[in-house]
Amino acid sequence: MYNYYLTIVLAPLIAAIVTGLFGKQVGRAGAHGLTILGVGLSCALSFVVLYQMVWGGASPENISVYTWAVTDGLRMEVGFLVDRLSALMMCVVTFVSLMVHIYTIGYMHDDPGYQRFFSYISLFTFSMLMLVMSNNFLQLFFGWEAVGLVSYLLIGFWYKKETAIFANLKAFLVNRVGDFGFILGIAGVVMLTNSLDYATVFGQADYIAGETLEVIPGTAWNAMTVICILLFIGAMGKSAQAPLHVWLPDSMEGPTPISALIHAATMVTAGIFMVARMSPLYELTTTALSVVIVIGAITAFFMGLLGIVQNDIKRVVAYSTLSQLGYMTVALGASAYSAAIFHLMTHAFFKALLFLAAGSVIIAMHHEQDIRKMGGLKKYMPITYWTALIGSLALIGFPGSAGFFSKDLLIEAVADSHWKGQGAVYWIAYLSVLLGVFVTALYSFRMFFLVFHGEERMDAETKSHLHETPLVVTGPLILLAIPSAVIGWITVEAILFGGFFGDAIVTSAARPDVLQELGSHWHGSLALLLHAPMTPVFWLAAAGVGAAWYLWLKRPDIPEAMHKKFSGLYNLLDRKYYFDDLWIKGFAGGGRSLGNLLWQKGDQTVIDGWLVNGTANTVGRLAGIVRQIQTGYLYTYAFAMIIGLTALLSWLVWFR
Amino acid sequence: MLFHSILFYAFSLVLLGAACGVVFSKNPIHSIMFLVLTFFQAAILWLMAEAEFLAIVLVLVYVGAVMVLFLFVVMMLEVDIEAVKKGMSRYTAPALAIAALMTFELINLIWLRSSDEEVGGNFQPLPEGYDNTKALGEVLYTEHVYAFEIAAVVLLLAIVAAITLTMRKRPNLKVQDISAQVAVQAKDRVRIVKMDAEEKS
Amino acid sequence: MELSNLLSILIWTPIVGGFVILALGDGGDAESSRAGLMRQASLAVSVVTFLISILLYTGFDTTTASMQFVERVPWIETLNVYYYLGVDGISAPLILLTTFITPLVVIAGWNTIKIRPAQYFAAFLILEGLMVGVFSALDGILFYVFWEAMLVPMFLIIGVWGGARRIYATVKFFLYTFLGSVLMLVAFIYLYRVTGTYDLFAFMEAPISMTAQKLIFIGFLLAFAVKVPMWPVHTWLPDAHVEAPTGGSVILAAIMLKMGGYGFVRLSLPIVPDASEYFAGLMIALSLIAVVYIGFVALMQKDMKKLIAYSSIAHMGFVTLGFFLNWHIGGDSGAVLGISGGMVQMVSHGLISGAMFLCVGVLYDRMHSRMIADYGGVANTMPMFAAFMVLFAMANAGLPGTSGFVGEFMVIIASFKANFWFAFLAATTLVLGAAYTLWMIKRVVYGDIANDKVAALKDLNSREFVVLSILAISVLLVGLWPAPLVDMMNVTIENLVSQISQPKVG
Amino acid sequence: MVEMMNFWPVAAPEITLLGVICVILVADLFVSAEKRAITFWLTIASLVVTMIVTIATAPEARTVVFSGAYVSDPLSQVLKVSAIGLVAICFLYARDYLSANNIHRGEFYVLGLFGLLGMMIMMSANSLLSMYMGLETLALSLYALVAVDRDNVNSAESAMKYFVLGAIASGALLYGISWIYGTTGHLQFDQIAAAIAADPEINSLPLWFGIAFLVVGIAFKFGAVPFHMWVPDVYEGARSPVTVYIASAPKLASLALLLRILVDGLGTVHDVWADMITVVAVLSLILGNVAAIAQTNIKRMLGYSTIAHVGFILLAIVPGTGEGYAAALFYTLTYVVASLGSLGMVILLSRGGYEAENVSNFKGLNARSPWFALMMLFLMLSLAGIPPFIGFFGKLNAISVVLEAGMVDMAILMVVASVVGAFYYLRVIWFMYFEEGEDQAVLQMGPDAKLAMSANGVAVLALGILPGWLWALCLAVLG
Amino acid sequence: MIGLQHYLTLSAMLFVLSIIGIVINRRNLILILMCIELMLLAVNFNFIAFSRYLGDELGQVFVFFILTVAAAEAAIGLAILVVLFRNKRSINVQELNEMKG
Repeated sequence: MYNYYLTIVLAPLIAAIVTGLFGKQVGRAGAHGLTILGVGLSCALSFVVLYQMVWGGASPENISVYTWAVTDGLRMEVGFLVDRLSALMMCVVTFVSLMVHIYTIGYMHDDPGYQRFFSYISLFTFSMLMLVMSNNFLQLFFGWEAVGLVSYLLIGFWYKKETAIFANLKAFLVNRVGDFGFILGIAGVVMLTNSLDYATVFGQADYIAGETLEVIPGTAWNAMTVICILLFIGAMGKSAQAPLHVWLPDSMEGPTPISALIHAATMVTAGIFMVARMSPLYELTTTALSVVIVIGAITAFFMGLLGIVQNDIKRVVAYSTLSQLGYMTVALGASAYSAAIFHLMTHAFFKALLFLAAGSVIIAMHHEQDIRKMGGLKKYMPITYWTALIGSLALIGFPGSAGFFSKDLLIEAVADSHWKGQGAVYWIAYLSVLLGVFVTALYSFRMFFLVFHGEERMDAETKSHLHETPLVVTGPLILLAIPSAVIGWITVEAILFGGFFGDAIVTSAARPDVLQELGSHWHGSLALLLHAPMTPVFWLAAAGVGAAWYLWLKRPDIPEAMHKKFSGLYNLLDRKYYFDDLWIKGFAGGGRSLGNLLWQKGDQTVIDGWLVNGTANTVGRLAGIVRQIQTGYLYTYAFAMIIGLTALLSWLVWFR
Repeated sequence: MLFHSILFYAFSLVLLGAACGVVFSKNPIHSIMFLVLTFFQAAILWLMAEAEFLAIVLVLVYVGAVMVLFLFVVMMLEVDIEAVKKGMSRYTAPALAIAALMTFELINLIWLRSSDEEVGGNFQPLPEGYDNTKALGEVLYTEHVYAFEIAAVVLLLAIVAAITLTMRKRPNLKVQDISAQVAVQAKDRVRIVKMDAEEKS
Repeated sequence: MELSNLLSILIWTPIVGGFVILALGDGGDAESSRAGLMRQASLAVSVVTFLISILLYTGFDTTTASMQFVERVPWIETLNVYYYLGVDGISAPLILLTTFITPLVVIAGWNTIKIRPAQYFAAFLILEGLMVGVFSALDGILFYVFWEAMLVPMFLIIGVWGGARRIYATVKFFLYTFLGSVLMLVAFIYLYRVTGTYDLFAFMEAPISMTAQKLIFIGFLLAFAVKVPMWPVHTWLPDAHVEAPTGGSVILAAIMLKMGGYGFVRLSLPIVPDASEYFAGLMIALSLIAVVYIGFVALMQKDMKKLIAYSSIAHMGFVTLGFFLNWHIGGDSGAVLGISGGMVQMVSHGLISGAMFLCVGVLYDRMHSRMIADYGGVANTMPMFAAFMVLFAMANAGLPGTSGFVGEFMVIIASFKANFWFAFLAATTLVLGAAYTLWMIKRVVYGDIANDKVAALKDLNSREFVVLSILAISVLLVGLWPAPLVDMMNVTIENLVSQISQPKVG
Repeated sequence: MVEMMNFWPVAAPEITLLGVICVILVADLFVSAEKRAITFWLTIASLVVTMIVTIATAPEARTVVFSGAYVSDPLSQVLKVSAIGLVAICFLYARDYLSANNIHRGEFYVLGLFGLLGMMIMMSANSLLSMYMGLETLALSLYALVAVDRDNVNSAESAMKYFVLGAIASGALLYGISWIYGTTGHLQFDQIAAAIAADPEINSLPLWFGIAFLVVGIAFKFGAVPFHMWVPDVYEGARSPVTVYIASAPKLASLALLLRILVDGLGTVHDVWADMITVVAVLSLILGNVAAIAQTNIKRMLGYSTIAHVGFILLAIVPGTGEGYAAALFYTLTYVVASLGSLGMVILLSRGGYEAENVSNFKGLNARSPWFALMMLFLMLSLAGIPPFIGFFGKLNAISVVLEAGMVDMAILMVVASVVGAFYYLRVIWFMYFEEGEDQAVLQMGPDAKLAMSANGVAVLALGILPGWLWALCLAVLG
Repeated sequence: MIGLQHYLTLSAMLFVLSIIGIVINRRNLILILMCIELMLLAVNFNFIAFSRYLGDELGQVFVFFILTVAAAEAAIGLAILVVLFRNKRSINVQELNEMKG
């Protein structure tokens, strides 16, 4: 299997390097041919690996590829840990990536940076695979940063656009804030275990659970809690949890395919994956889990609300992504790691689908992204319409869709979580995910209705060119629509209740296992489906859809009126709770002011001005004084000699 | 010995007064005259200390030669006496203070460890038949011959230096160059210049 | 080849070559064929030196901490001064870095130096020899001679071929560093008076009282802190960098700054370990100030070279941080990690900052401006250059997979072992480093074409491409597989740590 | 009379020199102005002869003749040989300049040789009397040399200042000698030392006063603060060849003056004069360096720099150890070589009627003559004490002996002062290399002078690379 | 009884007076030369006094040489003075400051 793993990782890398360095030579066809071949190979082999894992009886493998460096007894290696968790992630990543590659052929058809784009997304696939397949923290961090790099490059792909290069810088820096915590977390892990290897670290987890750390002198904190929170800060950056979410909506400045691939399906879920991977550590600290769940809940609900006021088609999807990531995080916090991963998977498919559908609309609309200028597209683009409908239904958790299973069970898990009766944290989490369902349905169908139904608000010019997009675009839509519709039904039982992840995910023995509890009520997919109308989730979603229909199709004047009436609230939402201002004006601006202060006052005035040049000037002034003494007059000179002589004599008389 | 003391104090006072005259008089000629007086007083005091040879040398060399040289220079240079009759330097007050301090220190030093019986009378009486000139002459050419030779060199040097600095050949001065006259040859006396015949153009 | 005098060959080949080129001269005409010949000769000398230095790598024994390639002959017998050379795992990588960077600098100055090219190249060659000398000298006076002599070619390089304020900058550079190093000389002489020799190993073995150790440490500190440079004696660096010609900036950043770090590990730590322990807190504080304070300062720079210069200071903060963690790490491991991290950071910073300055040089040669505001959208006209620039920027920001990450990672891990807040402050470089580097990239490389001058830019020529490629490959190589580098130093550093852990107060 | 005759060949150098001076003095009378080169080469030849005689007649051990007035020992040999060499090189530099400026007269060489004779007398002096006589021989020659250009106002002015201040200094010195004589009853150094050792009563205030006056005289000769004020004016006012002369060999004579009087004669009361010398040295170090910074005239600047270097020399004396005296000797020897060269460069750059006296005249020298710019670079770096030039080792040894004596504060002051001093040397370098000069003329100087200058420049590097023998020599002489 | 101390005191006063004469005089260079002669005279007093006190001739021999040298010195000093006067047409001390700083 070793060769399989290497091939899976290296095929996209080689394709990326060749397309990147020799873009001119391989040409456009060569570029997409090569990268699709590479990613396709990875995808195929990933499925083989998954098959082997699940049905072939292959056991998890922990392989070292090469030793990166050894010093001070700390081995730093590059290697693979392939178990069901990573195998599943590999399949999701490579499959979505493959779809996006194909889709890109159509989407980027006229772009001059065609080869570069393929090189980037192939490189991304490599990086993501390195991340999920890693068997140690070092490589995890490598993949973590590498996906960030590619994300940076891709958001700024159209580097002439000022907004794009602003967004990519912002994305990178906000991610770096997360990484700041992440690397400290890793350092903490090394401090406790002197190892970077997952197996070693997890093996020691129980022994080091009681270690303490004095962050504030005099107060001993549980080291594991500190480390887990630090690691989670990394996840917050990458998975765009509040308040480090600000980069994700802006990242929509990049081409749509990467919004689908990176900023919806794969990269942003790296944080979820990481926490799941670290479950042996997180399970040791309920404090950290509380933090996780609260952050996730806040993100899930409040970011969803923002989707309601957005008018940019991609931004609406982006906020829905934020909200869904919040869901997953809540699941992590509830120790329902499998549920989180399950939702991650289904979300990858339907969110990629939604983005690609949005991209399809954008192509048809000639790169118009404002939903207020759309409407009635249903008749022009049927395939896009139907696939988008499937995606939206999956998103709101329409019974039977992939999203239904994952989200419903996720909410169940939260409801059943051991937090029950434990006060505010539980209720915050539970109410957020419940109300989030309504919000999700509301903004999803608001967008859906505004785009595909209602009056046609686009200008005549655009209208005259409206038609369905070509097969390279619609093909991936269809291919993604299928799993969006059915994957939940097929896999829910296996993944959630079959002990699917084996040892990859650990839950604390000290507390009741949420999923086990959930599993005790499990009577099969059909039963769940039938049970759906009896849950608040269903009715909340339905209410959301209904409200969307009423407000934006039936009575569009009401939102207008509300907009005016509640302008304060609207502004709060429109300005995204002023988080952007906090970051840009507050931290970035503050940093710049501080930098200026330190530079102008500290370096230039105090150190250079007073100390360095001040000394030089003092010496210069002294020189001037000395020159004054050297008057040129003979009597001065003689007088100086006599003063010197008298001084010597006086010293002899009185001081010796 | 009271008389001796009185003489000493009297000549000393005149000496110091003359020295002050050198320093403070406004006319350089007067200064030189005061200096001559100073030297004479000094010679007398040296005689009183039984250093006869040096006393004579002082008068001969200084009064006879050096002071004349000074006078000569002052007169030769035709210095505008009025122009240089200005006040004292701006260092006068501090200089006097320093001078007072230095004098105090020196006198303090000189009289510091002198007990009463030691004061005065500490010049040993010279042996009978002592001849200051002879005694000096004896050591000057034997023991101190090296210094003596150097003194000769110094005087030679002074001659060379003085000539170098002050003797100058004036460009318009008409002097005979005897060596050139002697060394002249026939061909230098007559110069035959060939010229083309003049043509009318 | 006889390896016993390899170090001498490495020192004297470039120096003699440099003087020969200096003597032959270029006739004052940069376009003449004679000048061309001098260029080729310089390149040949530097490349040959590099090739010889490969023998140093191949012949290096990574299993021993003792000095290798030792040469020891009496030089000034009355002062007990020896011509004493040798390398261990600490100096060998830095020598290789020196010999590696110099040919690149020669190539980089190929056509851009219009005045007196022969003198320019000769200065670099002589400088190279002197720098190798510093890294291999094991005798105090020999060390000091190389150390100071190095200032002279650099002084001339900045002064003759520098920018508008070059004289202020170069005099500041000279006096600043000179002031630092003279006190080191006093410390050396004091040690000579204690031991009767200038042998560095004798210094290390001699018991010294705590008061004396503290004074010696301060003497060393000023010399090395100025060179590194540490806050607050760093202000010569931005000026020197800004005004220096590209090659000068590269050498300055890539190698001369390393002298300071090298001095700390070679001299301060083993000779006065107890004073080092005493001052470790101060050193760590200054290092962290450098990381954070300078990070903010770098953010606001309007001049690319100045920005990179400030970023150098911040990065060198990691070096000193790593070196002085030893006494704050309670456990049984971590000190080696910190020092290794510092060493790797030095090598890596040599490559990255060199590359960054070369990139700025490429732009400067075309536009004659270093101001960020004059640029914008360079990627449109110089895509190849933009790719390199972004790569090196990422390396500068410490992205894993590039060499910039390795040292920072090791040091952060080691500093977490010492104290959470050390690591916390050190890790701010992840944000600040990315912020100032990428903000510059955004303003220079990305965006729409800013003005006509940018529109007229030509992409890299093959000469520039080769230089940047070589550096890019090395940056990636060290980033992806630092083991050879780390292995080279491991034994030596372990030995050093055990050595400095024993008090030697006498 | 047996005792009288044993001075030959011990005093042969001085006697030979005096002989050739007389020969040249006479010969020059018969040499026309156009053929003045004959005098020049005769002078060089006589210096060579004197040098040979000095080396050839060097006695194996310390020998005292002339009733104890004259001593010949390794110290005097080293100093004399060096002084003769320095004077010869100085003359080589001077010739073209003198003829270009119409002051090429035989007297210049004669006075120079008289000065050398004075120096040699000082170097071999074993009593205060012969020391004083030598000192006056040197001083009178120097006064006359400074004024040698009779048509130059500055020369005359500086000569006058030099003369008056020098007379005050020698007056002070004499007054001091009189007190030494009065307290010990002797003028010979060994007898003075013996007298002080024999009677501890002598070591009291009267003797100390004498020493203080002697220190004033010595400090004046060195040009140490606050007795330094003649230095910049004389350096500036004298014509450049004279400046070169004053800045080189007489420093060795000053050192002899110091070592003979304070060490040979008063070594037993070292602690009395050490403190005085320390104060003077510290002031010199500070003031010399600081004042030099503000100068635009390079001769004046080098004058102030001399003051600073004197600080180093004096501080090396202070510990009162043999090694310290050796360090002072080493420093002086190495300093005068660099000083000779750097002032020689001023001559080299000057032409008839054009004085390259300002630092700015060095602008663009690298473009005019890369080789001599390099030589000047070497010389400046040597003066600044940058290794591997010899000036560094001078400083190294000086600091070393000071540290050995436990004077850490002095050592730090020395190095900090040298940093300040580095600034003005650097300024010369930057003018040569970094700035464009208005003057593009080719250097006018004879090949012999150019050769000497090259040798001088290379010497500071060569000595710096191999300083061991010189240090060994100094230690052997004084250690 | 007049003895060593008296002569030394006279000498000291003369010495200080001559030095002061040099410092406070801003009129005439010749005067300065004369003050120098005075100073040497003071020194000579010292030597003679000590010579008599100690009872050996050494001091008087020294005085002899001082007198010789002083004469030579006076000659050179006056020669320089003449040169200076020829160049400046003045021997005013206050005009003697072409070089300073």
